[in-house]
Amino acid sequence: MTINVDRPCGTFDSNYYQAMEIFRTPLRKFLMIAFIVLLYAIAFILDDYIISILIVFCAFSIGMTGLQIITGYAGQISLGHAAFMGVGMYTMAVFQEHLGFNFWFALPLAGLVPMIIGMLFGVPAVRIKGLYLAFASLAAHFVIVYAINNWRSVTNGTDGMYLHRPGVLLGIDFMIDKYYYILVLTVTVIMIYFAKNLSRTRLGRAFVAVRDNDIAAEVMGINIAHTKVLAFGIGCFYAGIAGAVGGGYYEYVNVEWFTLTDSIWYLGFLVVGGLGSIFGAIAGAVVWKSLDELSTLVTPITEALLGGMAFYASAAFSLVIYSLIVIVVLVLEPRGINHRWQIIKRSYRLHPFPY
Amino acid sequence: MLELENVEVKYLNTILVLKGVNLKLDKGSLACLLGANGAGKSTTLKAISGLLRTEEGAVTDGVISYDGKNIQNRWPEDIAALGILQVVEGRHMAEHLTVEENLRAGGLIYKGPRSQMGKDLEMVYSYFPRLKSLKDRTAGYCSGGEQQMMVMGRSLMGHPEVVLLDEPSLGLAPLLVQEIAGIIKKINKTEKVAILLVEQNAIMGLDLATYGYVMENGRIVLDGSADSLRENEDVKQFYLGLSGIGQKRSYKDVKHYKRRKRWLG
Amino acid sequence: MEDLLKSIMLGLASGGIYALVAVSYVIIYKSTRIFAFSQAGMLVIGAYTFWQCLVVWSLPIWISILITLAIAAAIAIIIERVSMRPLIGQPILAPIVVTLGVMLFLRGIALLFWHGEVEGYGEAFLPLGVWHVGFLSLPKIQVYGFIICMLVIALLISFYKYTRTGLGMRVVHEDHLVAQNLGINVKRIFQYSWIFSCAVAVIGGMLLGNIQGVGLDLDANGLIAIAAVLFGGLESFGGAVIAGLAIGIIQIFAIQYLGALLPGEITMLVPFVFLLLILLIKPYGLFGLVRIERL
Amino acid sequence: MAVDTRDIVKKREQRYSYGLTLLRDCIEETRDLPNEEDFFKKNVLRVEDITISFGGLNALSDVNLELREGELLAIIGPNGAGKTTLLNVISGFYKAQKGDVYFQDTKITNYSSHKIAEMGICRTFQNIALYTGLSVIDNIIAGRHPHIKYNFLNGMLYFPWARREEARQRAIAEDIVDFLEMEQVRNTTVGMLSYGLRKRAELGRALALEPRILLLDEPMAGMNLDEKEDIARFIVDIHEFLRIPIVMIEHDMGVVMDIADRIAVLDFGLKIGDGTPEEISKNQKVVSAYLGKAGEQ
Repeated sequence: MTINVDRPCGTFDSNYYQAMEIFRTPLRKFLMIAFIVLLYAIAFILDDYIISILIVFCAFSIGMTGLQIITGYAGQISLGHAAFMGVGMYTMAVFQEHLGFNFWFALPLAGLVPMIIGMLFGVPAVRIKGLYLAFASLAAHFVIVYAINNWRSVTNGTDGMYLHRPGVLLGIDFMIDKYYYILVLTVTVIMIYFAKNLSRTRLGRAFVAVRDNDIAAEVMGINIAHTKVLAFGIGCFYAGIAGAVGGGYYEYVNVEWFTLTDSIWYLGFLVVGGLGSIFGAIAGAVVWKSLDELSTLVTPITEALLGGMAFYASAAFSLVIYSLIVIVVLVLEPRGINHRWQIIKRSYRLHPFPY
Repeated sequence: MLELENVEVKYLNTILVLKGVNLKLDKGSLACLLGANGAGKSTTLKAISGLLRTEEGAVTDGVISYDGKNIQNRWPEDIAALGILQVVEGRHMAEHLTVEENLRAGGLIYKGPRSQMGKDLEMVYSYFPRLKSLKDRTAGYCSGGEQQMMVMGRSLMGHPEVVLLDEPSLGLAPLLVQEIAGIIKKINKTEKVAILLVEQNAIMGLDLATYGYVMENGRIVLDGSADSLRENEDVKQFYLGLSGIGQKRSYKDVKHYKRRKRWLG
Repeated sequence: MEDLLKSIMLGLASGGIYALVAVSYVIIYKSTRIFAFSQAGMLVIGAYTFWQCLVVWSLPIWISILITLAIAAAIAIIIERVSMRPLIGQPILAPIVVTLGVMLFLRGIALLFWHGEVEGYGEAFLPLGVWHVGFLSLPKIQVYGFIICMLVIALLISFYKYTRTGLGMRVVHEDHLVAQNLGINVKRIFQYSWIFSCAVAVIGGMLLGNIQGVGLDLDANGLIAIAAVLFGGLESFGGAVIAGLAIGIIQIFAIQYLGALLPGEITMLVPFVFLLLILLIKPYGLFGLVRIERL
Repeated sequence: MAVDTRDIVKKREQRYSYGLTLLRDCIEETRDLPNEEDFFKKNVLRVEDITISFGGLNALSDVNLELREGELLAIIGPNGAGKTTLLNVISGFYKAQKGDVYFQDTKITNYSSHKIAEMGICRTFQNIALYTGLSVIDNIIAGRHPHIKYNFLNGMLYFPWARREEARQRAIAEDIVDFLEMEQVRNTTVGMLSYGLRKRAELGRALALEPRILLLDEPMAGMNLDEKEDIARFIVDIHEFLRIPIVMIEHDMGVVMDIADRIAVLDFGLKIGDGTPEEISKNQKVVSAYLGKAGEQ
């Protein structure tokens, strides 16, 4: 008989609402709340350097969740995700610069504009499938970067643009990094909660249906064209928000910030994190940005060690180490960190009997 | 020749599927493995042919031996090279290749002279005359029966000593089931190939086989010669569809209560 | 007319190399269903290794070529053994991302050894100079390059069509399970594919190094070749060749005729937008295998 | 018409299986179940002169078929005769080159397949086509997709009404799970289920769509006797309790003869027979093309 090992033992649902809960036991609910509170609390403990890293983690977690919706849930491979993050940054900047919007009004627009562009580039997904779609979506990246580079009157070309954080609100000055971190964290928590809701409701199931068996989904009453385009739209909405809050931290945006490599690594670290779960998306983002941080940390060390030829060597070393870690992680756990995490949980639940 | 002793299989190291299976297949014999869905029949075959490895499963206990050599947990191609070929359930094939190319691909494993390929093709076509007329069709567009013939013919191309046949009658029309059954019998007789047949169609399975095993919940619960199994009351009731007095029930008035009996194992 | 012919010749020349690189992707895809980004890195490695042998160590040309091919084969075997073999049968995106990692790794290696400086073969490899045919002036390098590309591709196509290993590779492409089931040694097929592919890629790298100069930026050609692969269809050598040539020509045309309309850098933009449009009409490229959809 | 009119009310009282009551209520909300007088009179599905060919090969040529309200029609025929193709044409996956499909007098030939499914023509598949990454219960709720009445924003924000709707849908789905006796595995990912259970889950998903016509493509292939009896019972129950007309492709003649009201026979894309089980079993053409020895039993 099949024992269900995907939930903690001893939990039984006595009504349908319980079956739909995100957290099944009070303990887990408490742990999650405690974790979030901790995230808020550390803003007042840690220094600005760590906070800057945490902000990047948050922003990329949102963006990665967006890609998870497109690729992990709806199964449409997108190789232009960083570009949509860029669109979000630029939307924010353009609306602030040219139209005088403040942060709060520009933020939803920074989601909506990429959403619309994303839906446009999502339309080909109705016909194109698999790897073909992946590389066709590279076109999105090139078109967006080209447009930003060459539409100088609006985007300032390669010179980049300035963003502004929100002004003082309720006595909170967002120019101070830790308060801005709290803002970003709040946005992240909300966005991830929404994504979780999405994944357990109607559209989320339609996404998975399209991913697992698009022909059957069509015959079973799911409009796959709508669903695919919506997946791109929502995913790019997330990317745009991620770009807006991330760019807001630096108060500056440049087209160099979302190169093709970034777009490709978005997909890469999504796989490292694990496809098809929010946890995987966050894990992917955190691993990615930690590695980035690590490689900047390595630079001074190699410079000290190698002296003269240090410039090349350190760049090369960080590349080599970076790529080696990715290779090793994926070779050891091809289904991503999330999969390993599930196995650990499963064997914990079954302890002391392994099956 | 092929022998399974106390074989235990786990998937992902957490899910126990086979709980000690014992099974024996003699040279040139035809044995049949019956059992409900999910009892572990296909897993048994995959454990023998090594295909478990690709599904994150492994033989964790017991011995699978072939001609005295232990073969558990080897790579499938090594096992195929020993002459054990599995015809997987669901007619997996190279969809975009033609029927003849598929057959030829089956012959790649045979290490003998190259001219043998042509003779083997003729041999397969003599068993399955219908394939000859289809040889340039794209395999993916053939009907289920034709595909079944093709995958069976393909396994013959490799000069196997043991063929593990997984559900050859799945989804086939009655007339075709008879045809396939006849061919299985003929191949077993003339090519001296030992066949381990997994079948839901117990009537056909026991008709063909000389020895039968019944599997439930990852264990062999009953075995014996095909004749003795056919006489067994439980087998009659649960697999052959004959109630106590030997009369067939109508599906229309079939039980509206749960009637399944389980062997305790 | 004269301009048109000239740009077509130019396009063909660069297109020939795209075709060659595209073929190196196709080889791996055809047997493993993995899209190997790492081949873009192999271009760079190939170009640099050859430069090292030929120019720095002043070895004879044939020995240099052999050494480069040998190193390519060695790298191929290492990649396959270490990173690809454990991933047989795993979800398809994981190995693809691993090849991405390998691409960056190779780039890092090239940076480490050669510091990313742009070098050239000078006279040492293919002859410089120009042939004059009528009003056309054909750079010898590009003509030789084109011929070498076509030769290599023709060899490969006949290998797949007429040999037993070729048939095995095609079966492996269709379904790993089936292949293993038939006793085809999937691992060995993977290894062969990687060796072939890397060899083709380094040949592409040498030719590119001769034409564009040896540098880290050669992998951009690898990216454009991706557009060619998909345009031609992921499984088709013929398609890759035609598409590679077409992309070369389209690129030249776009630069010449659309340059006024679209200012700025469009060498990457054009192939991919073109690819997107083509795929909308033919979702599986020109000759790609159409997925058999049955219910 | 040689179909015997059954006493449906009596049958319903004799039901022994649980479940489906909620689904029945759902169906009754949108339409009246046919009452006994006009039970077998109305045509629900009409297939007219369907011709379709693949690469020069005629898969179906001029096939006509009618399905009446409350009927259980079995389609039999050798492999490659075009049975599945016919279902594919009805559910809009293939477009016929000639001929039309009518559903309750609406021409649905050129409708897209999701539209057809929304109208209530639901099916199961020969080679199981479940959403492998979802659990059984989620597969069934995913089947209810067209009947869930909130848009994705409500879902994302998880408003109370979306939550209530979600619970209602889950109740219906659980009802179907009960009916199919899959309580044990309801939270198991379908990819890990055995073949028979997956077939059942697929039946459940089709039911969840509140079908007006149920198309079953070899529901009992690859099952042993015990499981066949289960599925046969489910089909009979669905047929009688929900009064859904069913088209069923099946090779097991024992089942077909017992539970079908009418049998249509296809061979090489042509309809070579149509009639009650008794008529078919005596039809010499059918026996030689399809039944062989099995027909003699």
